[in-house]
Amino acid sequence: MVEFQSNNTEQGVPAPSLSGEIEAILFFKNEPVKKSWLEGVVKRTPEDVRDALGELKMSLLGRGIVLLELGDAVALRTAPEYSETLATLQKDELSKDIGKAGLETLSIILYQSPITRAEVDFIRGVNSTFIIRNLMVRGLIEKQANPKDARSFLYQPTFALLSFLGITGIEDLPEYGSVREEIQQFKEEQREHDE
Amino acid sequence: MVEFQSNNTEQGVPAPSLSGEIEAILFFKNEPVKKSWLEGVVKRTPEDVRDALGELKMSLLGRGIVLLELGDAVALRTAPEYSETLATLQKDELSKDIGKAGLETLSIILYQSPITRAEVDFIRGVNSTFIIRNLMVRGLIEKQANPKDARSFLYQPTFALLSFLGITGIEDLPEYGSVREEIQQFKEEQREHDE
Amino acid sequence: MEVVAETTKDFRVKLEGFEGPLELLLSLIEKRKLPINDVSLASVTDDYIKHIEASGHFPLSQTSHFILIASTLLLIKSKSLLPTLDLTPEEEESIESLEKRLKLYKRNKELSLHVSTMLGKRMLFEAHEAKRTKAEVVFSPSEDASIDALKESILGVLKRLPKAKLVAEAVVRKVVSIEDMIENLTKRITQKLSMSFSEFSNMGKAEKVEVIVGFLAMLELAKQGIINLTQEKTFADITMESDSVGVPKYE
Repeated sequence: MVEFQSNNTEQGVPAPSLSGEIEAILFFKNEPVKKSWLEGVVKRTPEDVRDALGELKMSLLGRGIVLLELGDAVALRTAPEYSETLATLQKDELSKDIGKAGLETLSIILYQSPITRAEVDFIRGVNSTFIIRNLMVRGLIEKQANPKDARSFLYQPTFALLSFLGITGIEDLPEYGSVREEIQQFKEEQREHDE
Repeated sequence: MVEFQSNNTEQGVPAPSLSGEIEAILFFKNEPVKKSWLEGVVKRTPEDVRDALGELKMSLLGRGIVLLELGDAVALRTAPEYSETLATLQKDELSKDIGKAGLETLSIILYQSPITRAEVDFIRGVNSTFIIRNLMVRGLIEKQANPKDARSFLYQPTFALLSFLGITGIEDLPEYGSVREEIQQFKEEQREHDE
Repeated sequence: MEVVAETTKDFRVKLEGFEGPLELLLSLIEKRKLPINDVSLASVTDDYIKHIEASGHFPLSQTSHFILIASTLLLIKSKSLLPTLDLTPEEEESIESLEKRLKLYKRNKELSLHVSTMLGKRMLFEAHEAKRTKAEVVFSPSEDASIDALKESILGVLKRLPKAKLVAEAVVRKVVSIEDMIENLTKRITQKLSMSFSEFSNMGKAEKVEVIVGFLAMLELAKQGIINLTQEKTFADITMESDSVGVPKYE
């Protein structure tokens, strides 16, 4: 190990870095991982890991791979610039047809996640049980426990959905910021009503 | 879409490069590929590809992944500096419990074997890609070609798992017959519902 | 009854793709190039009811959603025809809420256009699964994967399999209560109409009376639409009601 490091130095290779270590782990794992899990593996503070992820994101600029962030998790993917080349290499045809109801439901979950099924039903005006199940089976959305209500779940987009849309974070959705604000306002008005 | 692209430009995303394209391809393939094959995919001369590979190698200096050249083949690998972290990581992962989702997926594959991933997803109501991958890495399940569909695989328990469970065949599983029947019924109901 | 005959068949086809009531309502308003407010909602009420009426069989699980919104539309329309009609605070609220929901729905529809244009255009790909030879796989069983635990797990899976029928049953009960609401509304309007007859019998108001009578006929129509979806018991109500609607003594 010592010999190896000195070798590296002779070639002018920089010393191991936390961002490099995280990149290696993400490449090795080949699936989204939680930041809290990463902290445990590299034995560093949340701040250190957050900074290193920021560094990694910068170092990937202009490269063939990108860092995706979604909630508490991160993953590596190919950069959007090369989607055309890679699409030709992809053997199994990806089904892009999700239907009108699927699109409607996906949009709600993308812009308003985390969101309960009751809230999705309210906005769509119809029962969404089956469409939500189908979207989960296709890996486009996932559910997590609702901290406020043990009987219901919260739904959110997956990394697969972000990859499908070609964005590295949910904030990259068009009009995301303004929509969140609008929704917040709507919810507050609604709450006043209910009281 | 136009708005979205202009957003990206504002963020200063660099133009696509050949070395970036090759990095994306190597990341995607995740196995050694021949340089001659690469030339065909990117539609460039051997010289261009050689130069781009040199550029890629340089750009990876100090990062978590490296470009490995093996004769006529190239591949991306994790940087040697981090091999210790990754070895520990792998050992820990393999000794960890498979958890609730793992048990659920494994039980479906045991009782319904041989089964496609799509069917597992359908029965669970969620996508099982990563869990199935994990079960394979641990040697609990294995995949084989699907005679009915060349693009998909059939999953089944390994012999090692059956002997670990102390049974000689899946028919020895408790309540084997009734479980299979119930799932069959569900599949038929769903089919009707979809029509 | 001619109104029923002229309804489009397109609607039925679209419904099979689970088009919801808000979608229908929005398309009716947009077809007339109107903004979303109580006036436009009142003006498309007839169209909306006709659509429901015409589509005799759409998925039962979606029926109540269509009818709940129909009932709110009927309230809006009643109020627009008879401004003196008193609405309960709950009714006022459901009207206001429908307007807001429709605006929110419209907004989401705009957003879904972004999503639709982006889907699959510039995809990010994940790495392929690393290939492993059988020799490289080290059998690593899990302590928690005992045969009993696996049995419990599969039984849990079976228990959680969705049952389509349960959803449908819960819906029918709601529908019945909306029928009560329509009945109640009809009664209130008829009463109001006789009370304020002097107001309507003024010059130039005769047309309005006709509109209201037409509206009452439509309530009837709505009821029949609903009844097609529920049970026989309600058929009896219809016959009774049609007698009272045939009281256009103000003509």
